[in-house]
Formats: sequence, C-alpha cells, structure tokens
Amino acid sequence: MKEGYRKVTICSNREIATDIYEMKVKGSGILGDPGQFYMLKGWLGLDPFLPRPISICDISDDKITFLYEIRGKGTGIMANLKALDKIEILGPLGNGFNLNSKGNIAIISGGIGIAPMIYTMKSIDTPIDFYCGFRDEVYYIDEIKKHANNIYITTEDGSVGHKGFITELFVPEKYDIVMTCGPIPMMKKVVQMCKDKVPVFISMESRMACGIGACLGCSIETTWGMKRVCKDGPVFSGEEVIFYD
Amino acid sequence: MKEGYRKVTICSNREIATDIYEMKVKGSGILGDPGQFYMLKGWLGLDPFLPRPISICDISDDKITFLYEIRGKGTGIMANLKALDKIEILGPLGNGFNLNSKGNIAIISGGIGIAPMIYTMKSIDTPIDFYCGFRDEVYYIDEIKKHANNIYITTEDGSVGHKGFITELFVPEKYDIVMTCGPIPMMKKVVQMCKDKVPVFISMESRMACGIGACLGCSIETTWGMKRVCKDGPVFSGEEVIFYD
Amino acid sequence: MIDTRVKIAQVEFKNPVIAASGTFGFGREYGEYFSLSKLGGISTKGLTLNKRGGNEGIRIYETTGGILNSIGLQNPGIDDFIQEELPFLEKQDTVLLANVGGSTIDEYIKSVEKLNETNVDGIELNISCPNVKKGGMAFGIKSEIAYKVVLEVRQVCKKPLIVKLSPNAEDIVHMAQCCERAGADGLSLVNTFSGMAIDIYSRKPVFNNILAGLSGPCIKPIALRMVYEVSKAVNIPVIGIGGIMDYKDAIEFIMAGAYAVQIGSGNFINPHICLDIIDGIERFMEDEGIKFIEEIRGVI
Amino acid sequence: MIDTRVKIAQVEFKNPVIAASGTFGFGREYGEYFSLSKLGGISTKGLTLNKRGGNEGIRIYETTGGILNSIGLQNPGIDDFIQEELPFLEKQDTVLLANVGGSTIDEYIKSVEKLNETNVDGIELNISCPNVKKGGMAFGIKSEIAYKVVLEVRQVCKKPLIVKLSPNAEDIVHMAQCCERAGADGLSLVNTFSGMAIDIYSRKPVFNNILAGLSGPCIKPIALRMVYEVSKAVNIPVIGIGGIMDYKDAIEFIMAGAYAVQIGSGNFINPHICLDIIDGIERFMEDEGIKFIEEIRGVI
Ligand SMILES: Cc1cc2nc3c(=O)[nH]c(=O)nc-3n(C[C@H](O)[C@H](O)[C@H](O)COP(=O)(O)OP(=O)(O)OC[C@H]3O[C@@H](n4cnc5c(N)ncnc54)[C@H](O)[C@@H]3O)c2cc1C
Ligand SMILES: Cc1cc2nc3c(=O)[nH]c(=O)nc-3n(C[C@H](O)[C@H](O)[C@H](O)COP(=O)(O)OP(=O)(O)OC[C@H]3O[C@@H](n4cnc5c(N)ncnc54)[C@H](O)[C@@H]3O)c2cc1C
Ligand SMILES: Cc1cc2nc3c(=O)[nH]c(=O)nc-3n(C[C@H](O)[C@H](O)[C@H](O)COP(=O)(O)O)c2cc1C
Ligand SMILES: Cc1cc2nc3c(=O)[nH]c(=O)nc-3n(C[C@H](O)[C@H](O)[C@H](O)COP(=O)(O)O)c2cc1C
Ligand code: FES
Ligand code: FES
Repeated sequence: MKEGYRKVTICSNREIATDIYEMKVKGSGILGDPGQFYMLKGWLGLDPFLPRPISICDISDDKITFLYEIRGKGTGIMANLKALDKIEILGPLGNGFNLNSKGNIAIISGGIGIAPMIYTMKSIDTPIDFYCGFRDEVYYIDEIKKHANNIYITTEDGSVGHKGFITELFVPEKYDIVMTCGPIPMMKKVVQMCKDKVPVFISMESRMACGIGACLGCSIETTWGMKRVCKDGPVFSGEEVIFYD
Repeated sequence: MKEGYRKVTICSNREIATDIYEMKVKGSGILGDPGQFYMLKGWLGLDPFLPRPISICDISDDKITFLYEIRGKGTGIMANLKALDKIEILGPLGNGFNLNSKGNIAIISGGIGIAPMIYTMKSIDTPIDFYCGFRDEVYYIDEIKKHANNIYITTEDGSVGHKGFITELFVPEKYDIVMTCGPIPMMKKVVQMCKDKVPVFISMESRMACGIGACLGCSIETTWGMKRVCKDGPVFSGEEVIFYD
Repeated sequence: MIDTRVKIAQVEFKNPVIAASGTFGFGREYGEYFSLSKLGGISTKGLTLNKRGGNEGIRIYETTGGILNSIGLQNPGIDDFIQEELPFLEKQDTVLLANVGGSTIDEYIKSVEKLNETNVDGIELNISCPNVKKGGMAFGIKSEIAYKVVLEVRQVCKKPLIVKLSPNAEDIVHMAQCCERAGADGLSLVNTFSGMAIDIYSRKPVFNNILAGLSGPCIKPIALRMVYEVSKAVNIPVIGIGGIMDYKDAIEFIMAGAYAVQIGSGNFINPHICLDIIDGIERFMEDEGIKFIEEIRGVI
Repeated sequence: MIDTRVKIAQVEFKNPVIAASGTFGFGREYGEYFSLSKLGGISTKGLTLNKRGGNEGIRIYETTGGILNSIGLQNPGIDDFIQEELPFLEKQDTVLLANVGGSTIDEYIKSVEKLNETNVDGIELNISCPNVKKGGMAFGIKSEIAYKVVLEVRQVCKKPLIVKLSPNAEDIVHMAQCCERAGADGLSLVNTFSGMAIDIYSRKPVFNNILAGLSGPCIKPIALRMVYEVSKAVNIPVIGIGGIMDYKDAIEFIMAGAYAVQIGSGNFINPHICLDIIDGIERFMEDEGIKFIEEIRGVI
C-alpha cells in the first residue's frame, strides 16, 4: 500500500531569483524518478484547500529539492516557510521521462519548467544539450553547466544570453530525442518543430485536485482519448497531446 | 484614527504547561490596559476565518505577553509558531478593569482566566490576594507570588494546593473590591457570593467576529439591556450581567 | 484619470464599494479606523419598527471560510435610529441606505413611512426575515409573496427602493423579476444562506434557533453565479454581495453585472477592507486602462 | 463493543462511510492507498449510457474552502464500466452503488436496465444533470420533473434506488418528498451547488460552461441544514453529503438524521480520509458510550 500525506521537515527554503524559491526537505522513504512530482501542503487549515503539484527538481539520499515560483496563494505561503518547519507531501506521483534514451538528447525548458529537467538531466548518462529560456532573471545555470554538454540560454529581455525565445536557438535535426517542460505555447512550438523529425517528450501542466488519477480534473485530450496528467502523465509523447489554440 | 491589523514579530512562544502557551510579541506602538484584549491572526489564508480574541497578559516596553490555551483550530495553529514568525494583531480593544481601586482587593481566576489578571495585578498599587483555580497543572504561580499579598491555589484533582474549586477558599467579606475572570459558572458563583457584600468586576467571554463593536455577535444581556462584550466590556460589573443556567 | 462613480436608482455613489448591513453597525466603530466619507455607501444594521434585543445563545459560529450568524436583528428600532444614529451618519459624505427588516407587511410600511421623512438616500428592503403571519417562512423564498411585499412598500416609499434578495429564494431569477415588476429601483444580493451547525458533544444545534445565516468567502462562487444570472434577467441595477474579500472578488461581481458591491464579513477580518478594495479597484482600472466602471460591468 | 453497521434500502453497510461519486473514480486509485473493503461503500464515478469525454477547458478551480468543478461526466459508458471496472469493484468487500447520470429519461432507463443485470448493490440516480430535452434545466430543480424521472426509473429498476438530490432544487424538502412518493428507497444529498468564477484579466468565465459545481467544506453548513430538513420530512433513509472533512462533520450529519455519509472533495486532500473518518466515528462512539449509530441518528 502507498503512503498518504506525510510530514517532512524543511532543511532550507531560499529565494534564488525574484519569486523563485528552492526548498529542500528531508524525510524517510523519499523516492521518485525524473519527471515525477509530489503534491505539497505547506499550511495548516483548509485555505488553500487543495495541495499543490510540484515536480522533483532533485533527489539525493533522503532529501528532495523543489524549485518553485510564486504564482499565487499556495506558493506564496510556501515561500514564507523556514528551516525546521514541517510540510506535508504525497508522492512520488505520475510517470516520468524514459531515461533509457540513447543518442543525442536535447532538453528544452521555459521558466520554472526547468525544475523537473534538472533531475532528468542528472539521471541520464549521455551528455545533454540543455536549452533554457527565461523571462529576465536566470537561475540554476551553474547546476546545469556542471552536467550539460552544451548550454543555451535566452532571456526575453536579453539581459543574459540570447535575446528572444529559446525555440529560436533550438535545432531539432541535431537530436535523437527531445525532452521539454515549460509554458504550453513553448512546448507546442517545440512539438511542431520536432514533428516528423525527432521524438519529443513533454511534461504537461494541468490544474489538479486529487493528483492520483481519481477526479479527472486534470484530463487532457490526446490521440488516445482523454488522459490524466497526474496519473497517465505528466510526461507524454509530443505527438499524442492535442493542443488547442 | 486607529490602526488596523498590523504585523508583529514573535519573540518567543513556549508551552508552559500542557496545552498552555506563553507568546511574547514585539512591535511598535504596543499599548493596552489591564483587562483589554487583542484580536490575533496567526495564519495566512482564510481558515481559520475569524481572528481570535486574546487578553493582554502582560506588557512591558514594546513587548506584549499573551497566555493562551489550545482549545481548537486557531489556538492550535498559534501553538505551532516560532520566534521570528509574524502574527497580525488588532488592538488594544475593549474596556479593562478600573485600577483606581482602593482597599482590600481580591482577584479570582479560573484556568486560563488567569491571563488578564496577571497584568491587572501588576498594575494595581495595593497588595492583592490572588485566588487561582486550576484543573490539574498550575502555571504562572511564580509570577503571581512576586506581586501578590496572599496567594490561594486550588486544583480539581488536588495535585497542587487545596483540592476543589477556588470559590471554596474565597471569603468575600474580607474584601472591598473583587475582580474575576474564568469559566462562566465560576464567575457566576463569585458574583452570587459577593452579592450585597462587595462590588465585583468580571471579565466576560463571548464568541466574537469583529471585536470592535459592529457585528453584535458578542452581545450579552445586562440589566442595562444588550451589551457588547468586545466594546462595552469585556469587564462588566457583576450586578449588571444576567447569567443564564 | 479614472472615474469610479456609479449611479443606482438616481443616487450617485463615489465608488462602487458599500459596507453591508449588519456587519458595519451604524458606522461609528469603523469610523474610528478610517474616514467613512471614503466609502461609496453604507447600509445600516437592519432596522425594525420596534427595538429588538436579538437572539439568545450563541450568535456567531465559524465555519470553513465563513461564519454562521444568528444575531436576530438586534437593533434600537427606527425611532431611536433616527434620533441617535442618523445625525452622525448624515455628517458622513457617503450614500446612506437604511436597511429595513420586518415580519409583516404592515411593519415594513410603517418603517418606510418614518424613513421617508429623513435624509437617508435610499431604502434597502431586507425580505429575508421570517414572515410571522405565514408561519415563519421568509418573504424572500416565494416570488409571489415577495412581489406583494415590494408592491405595497413601493406605494408608500418616497425614496429609491432597493430590495435585498435572499439566496434561499426558490428561483432567484424569477424572484428578481418579480421585485422589478413590483417597482424596485434596484436589487442587492445575496443575503445569508440558511445553514446550521451541531454541537456533537451536547447533541444539540449550536444555535437556539437551529438555523443560522451563512456568509463569507465560502459562499462567493454561489453568490457570484446568482448575481450573474439576475443581472442578465432584469433591467434595474444589481448590487453584488457575498464573500467579497479583495478587489479581485469585487471586480468579478462587477464583470458578472453588478453596479456596485457590498462588503460584509470581510470587515471582521480587516476593518480597513473596504478601503483596500476601493484602492484595489482603482489600481486595477489604471493597470488595465479602464476609465469608467461601465466598461467592464457585465462583460461576461 | 460498538456496532457501526447501517442498513439502507435492505442493503447492509459495514459502516456509514461511503466514498462519493466522481471523487473516487472506480476505486482503483484509492485502492493503492488502502484496502477498499474497509469502506462502508463506494459510489462510482457518474455513469452515462454512452462514453463521454467530459468538458473542455479548466475543470478544477479552487475557491475558499472548496472547489468548483466542471468535469462534465467524463466516463467510459455503462458497457465499458461493466466490462472493465466492475470485475475489480466486485472483488472488494464493500457496498457498491452505481451512480447514474443522464440527459433524458430514456437514457436513465436504458442505463438502469443494463445495471439490473449486474452485481451492483444499488443505483444512485443523479438527477442534477442538465435535461437536454427541457433546454438544459436540470431534472433536479423542479420537483414535478424529478417525480416523473424517478417514477419511470423505479418501474424498471430492480435494484435499491437511491436518488441523489441537487441543492439547487427550488424546494429541497418538497423535492425529497416527491422522490419518496415516486418510489425512491433512499435519498442522498447534496450534489454540488451551482457556482461560477471569473478570470478578471481575460474578462471571461473561468469555465467554458460558465457555471460549475461547488463542493467542499465551504458548503457544509448549507448541506447539513438540507439533510436535517429532508430527514425530518421523509420516511426513507437519507445519506448526507457535503464538505465532510472529519469524523466530527460526519457525526453532525448523522445527528441531523443521516443514515450514512459520503465523502467527496475530502479525498483529494487526504487519500486516507475515509479511513480516518471511520476510525474517528468508532472512537467517538466508544468515548461517548454509543453502541449503535441509531442512538445518535437524528437526535436533533
Ligand atoms: C505535474 C506538475 C508539476 C509542477 N511542477 C512545478 C514546479 O516544479 N515548480 C513550480 O513552480 N510549479 C510547478 N507546477 C505548477 C504549480 O503547481 C502551480 O504554480 C501552483 O499550483 C500554483 O499554486 P498557487 O496557489 O501559488 O497559485 P494559485 O493562486 O492557485 O493560482 C495562480 C495561478 O497559477 C496557475 N495554476 C494554479 N494551479 C495550477 C496547476 N495545478 N497547474 C498549473 N498552473 C496552475 C494558474 O494560472 C493560476 O492563475 C507544476 C504543476 C503540475 C501540474
Ligand atoms: C475578550 C476575550 C479574551 C480572551 N482572552 C484569552 C486569553 O488570554 N487566553 C486564552 O487562552 N483564551 C482567551 N479567550 C478565549 C479564546 O478567544 C478562545 O479560546 C479562542 O478563540 C478559541 O479559538 P480556537 O480556534 O482555538 O477554538 P475553536 O476551534 O474556535 O473553538 C474551540 C472551543 O473554544 C471555545 N471558543 C471559541 N471561540 C471562542 C470565543 N471567541 N470566546 C470564547 N470561547 C470560544 C468554544 O467553546 C469552542 O468550542 C478570550 C476570549 C475573549 C472573548
Ligand atoms: C453578523 C451579520 C449580521 C447581518 N445582519 C444583516 C441585517 O441586519 N440585514 C441584512 O440585510 N443583512 C444582514 N447581514 C447580511 C450581510 O449584509 C450580507 O448580505 C451577507 O453577510 C453576505 O455578505 P458577506 O459574505 O460579504 O458577509 C448580516 C451578516 C452578518 C455576517
Ligand atoms: C470532481 C468532482 C466530480 C464529481 N462527479 C460527480 C458525479 O459524476 N456524479 C455525482 O452524482 N456527483 C458528482 N460529484 C459530487 C460529489 O459526489 C458530492 O456530491 C459533492 O462533491 C459534495 O460533497 P463534498 O463536499 O464532500 O465534495 C462530483 C464532485 C466533484 C468534486
Ligand atoms: S488531478 Fe485528479 S485525476 Fe488528475
Ligand atoms: S465581536 Fe462584533 S460586536 Fe463584539
């Protein structure tokens, strides 16, 4: 039987860029594959009501790293937590990336979509080209440099790296496998670029309630019919996801 | 104009007896008279929804001491807070005890009703007889001993002091003024004992929403008609309050 | 330059934020925290012809995201209000709505007649009170009964007449249309939802009256839906009420069709909430390049 | 020794805690977290005659103390359910209610006929779905329409028939009485409240369908009141639903008259919530010296 929500202790929780936080938590039985996520509840009481899905950014020994952006109430409250505070987590959940990938691999992340790609990159033996796009501030670059073969950076305001969108630098033809996580329009673009050229795997986002496949709140349309992001994903093959405009 | 809710910083928050906590907070413009209270909000989000009324247990310089018992959700969350955490407070609110009291004064507290009586005792120049009743564990006794003339203690299980209720030790005839705070049945008993003998002032409790006199949620019946505990009280003259069975 | 003024039933509000009845007393207490003249308007505590002490027992009980209340219309009565409270309120530069409750049509009429002679800017007729003549069923449940009440009150009322609807109405849209037909100049909704709570240890209802009224952010999605549906169905202005806690909530109600909003339980959590919402609406309008509220009213 | 068994429509539940429709899938997912045989019962995701993909756009939106959902009855259809899901569910030692939705009476009848031939323990008829023949107004709003639906379904239904009521009914008590008269063996209430939310930046409703269903602890006080009123007014067992988050909430519903309770949104916050509530009820009964649930049922 799987464990339900359990309390873990926060080791550190620091702002690494404007509104971007890195939280490390510690607990027993910490598990997970790259691309999987946890549901987090960093508050007592029922407001916020729903736990929040956050990807595994890294795991080592008994510690998980979460990288998150303040988007609203839940992440805002999480940002207020300090070392030794407790937080409840459920997971690991969902299906991650296939790591038995051979050949030239590209990872493309947009904004906070970088989170799951860190652990993914670290878990793949082959050297990887890491494309990461940001709005203005960049983060986690040192971590990527340590592991990546090449690193490509764009910012929308040109403050760091190339000015523009990350998809402008990406050349699909160079790769045998592409993995991506970021805003839907970016991922849609990546999928279009890779079409008929190279298989692409994308980590989808969707509003979630249960996180375990029961409520059908996170369903998306795929060529195989409705699929649950939380249970059947969050990683899907680029071709199977049906994007809307 | 009065200030609204403002953030103060917790200096310490420790359990001094089972489920009894002493919280010290620090902030600018900390004010209040004995018997007055603050509304406290020690959580982000809207659950709990309402702030909680807590008496001033002590004030010195820019620090207030609150003494509280875990009764439910709100006080339970408060007990989880640590030094350097923030909490929001509104106050001071209500009318406290009249401190220009002359003659022999008795203070009678039951359980956590001791909280407002500490600051009250310290603020009165005359030596005071302090009667405090507890269920089992006693607390804040050293603090009382420092200031009181005589101290009488009862516990319901007899573990400390006299076994029984505090009203069993109290002799109204000895006093010129009586002040009391505790469970309604205790205060009712004190009022009955003092009737036609000595004036008694009681600090009433009532469920509150606004805490400032607008919602009429805390109204109680008095010989003067309906009165708001938060605005017209919490301290009332014993004779004016109409107790129900 | 943005302009937050709104006009409802010929009355101009300097902004669309009104303090809701029963949560703001007669303004005095909040007047200690900010200048009441900043408000779009104030709706008084519910007034009845005669003084009422209100209900016994517990009156306030917290629930998740809200409160159940059973105040029972404690108020000094219309005469005392006119003598003791109105002079203070008249001095404030804000729209004053006298919220009027009653258990018989006759009582409503007598109250309104007295208020006709005062300077209040409008009447907010609360039809959620139990109808003592009809065995306690509120006037606000059945459209036909509400129609009758409003029609009769309209005949005597010389002030703009806003009818405050109960969300417990059988058919809120039909109810609204009946009130419009009966001559209401505007509608405000919602009042509290009928709810209850039980003390499982004493095995008794928490409230002496068993039922109590639910308010607060917990009801917002339902209130918003009702305001949306009603706004689409009537041609008189609607004032949106129910769980508004920040300017975003207020804007939602306005986009759903409300001309103005009322803030109730939120005042208890933050005495400055009305000001914060007024400021927030202004900032939102500036950021979004909205000059007049009408540009976003009812865009949904 | 305490005994938590309850009997509803001749079906025995080992305890009064049932997982609510649409929040528990077909049990498989929660079965990874605990043995489903510990539950009093399971109500399946709402089934329709034919497979449905559900609604497009946002399906889940958090509100204070609850959620709005617009899943749109995504389900594999009755046939697929019987073939793919039922065999797994049959293996669990718990009562199985098949929750049936539909947009026409005909659809309900065909679905029930298929379920007649299975081992499901009972039908939970969800009459909150929009009635496509009557322009989208749900069957569950007007008592007379509900009466007709239930009467016709009753005629073909060979299983215990529980009718699940919508809190949007115009008169929940009358609705309940009509369903009783039409032959329901039990009632479950409440389904979700009609609500909405607006995205103020895009100036559009959050949901493609504009309206969505509100559930969670925010609705509890209203749901409890409805269960109380309905329990007093009918002679068939009532199952209480709405915002139950712990054993205390469950006991409140039982004291208000419910024979059993269903746990919906709470499952999302804690996959073990049903077990925690079962344990809590047992502990409460022990502490309070209650041997049978009937001792406290409807004590209010
Ligand atoms: C599988 C998965 C993994 C994720 N991993 C990460 C991660 O590693 N780091 C990170 O920062 N974020 C991650 N997210 C997104 C994160 O869950 C949301 O940002 C968060 O739930 C917002 O909560 P909030 O209370 O702060 O915002 P809210 O106040 O709830 O909403 C603010 C805004 O956030 C967006 N949002 C709300 N809920 C979701 C949701 N469930 N999914 C997507 N967008 C949402 C909406 O646009 C909304 O307007 C992930 C989401 C999913 C589904
Ligand atoms: C003027 C005033 C001064 C107070 N001073 C203190 C103090 O110094 N220290 C202290 O520990 N407590 C004090 N109280 C009581 C304190 O406010 C309540 O214990 C607290 O609000 C309970 O909140 P909760 O969320 O923990 O409990 P809840 O979960 O809200 O309720 C648990 C139980 O607490 C009781 N309760 C809830 N709200 C109130 C309320 N407003 N007043 C009385 N009882 C309530 C009820 O019996 C309820 O069953 C004071 C109350 C008032 C009115
Ligand atoms: C304590 C309290 C007292 C109230 N008294 C009245 C009243 O006297 N007359 C009235 O029309 N509405 C009364 N209301 C209802 C509010 O005006 C408002 O309609 C309702 O609370 C919903 O708004 P909210 O969710 O912002 O609180 C009262 C509400 C509360 C909480
Ligand atoms: C995501 C979701 C899906 C639901 N689907 C159904 C359904 O298919 N059929 C049904 O009768 N009720 C459905 N419901 C309603 C629940 O069964 C329950 O009646 C309602 O959520 C109130 O209970 P709660 O407050 O405990 O969630 C659904 C509720 C939610 C939150
Ligand atoms: S979040 Fe419930 S099914 Fe995915
Ligand atoms: S708590 Fe609102 S009047 Fe006292």
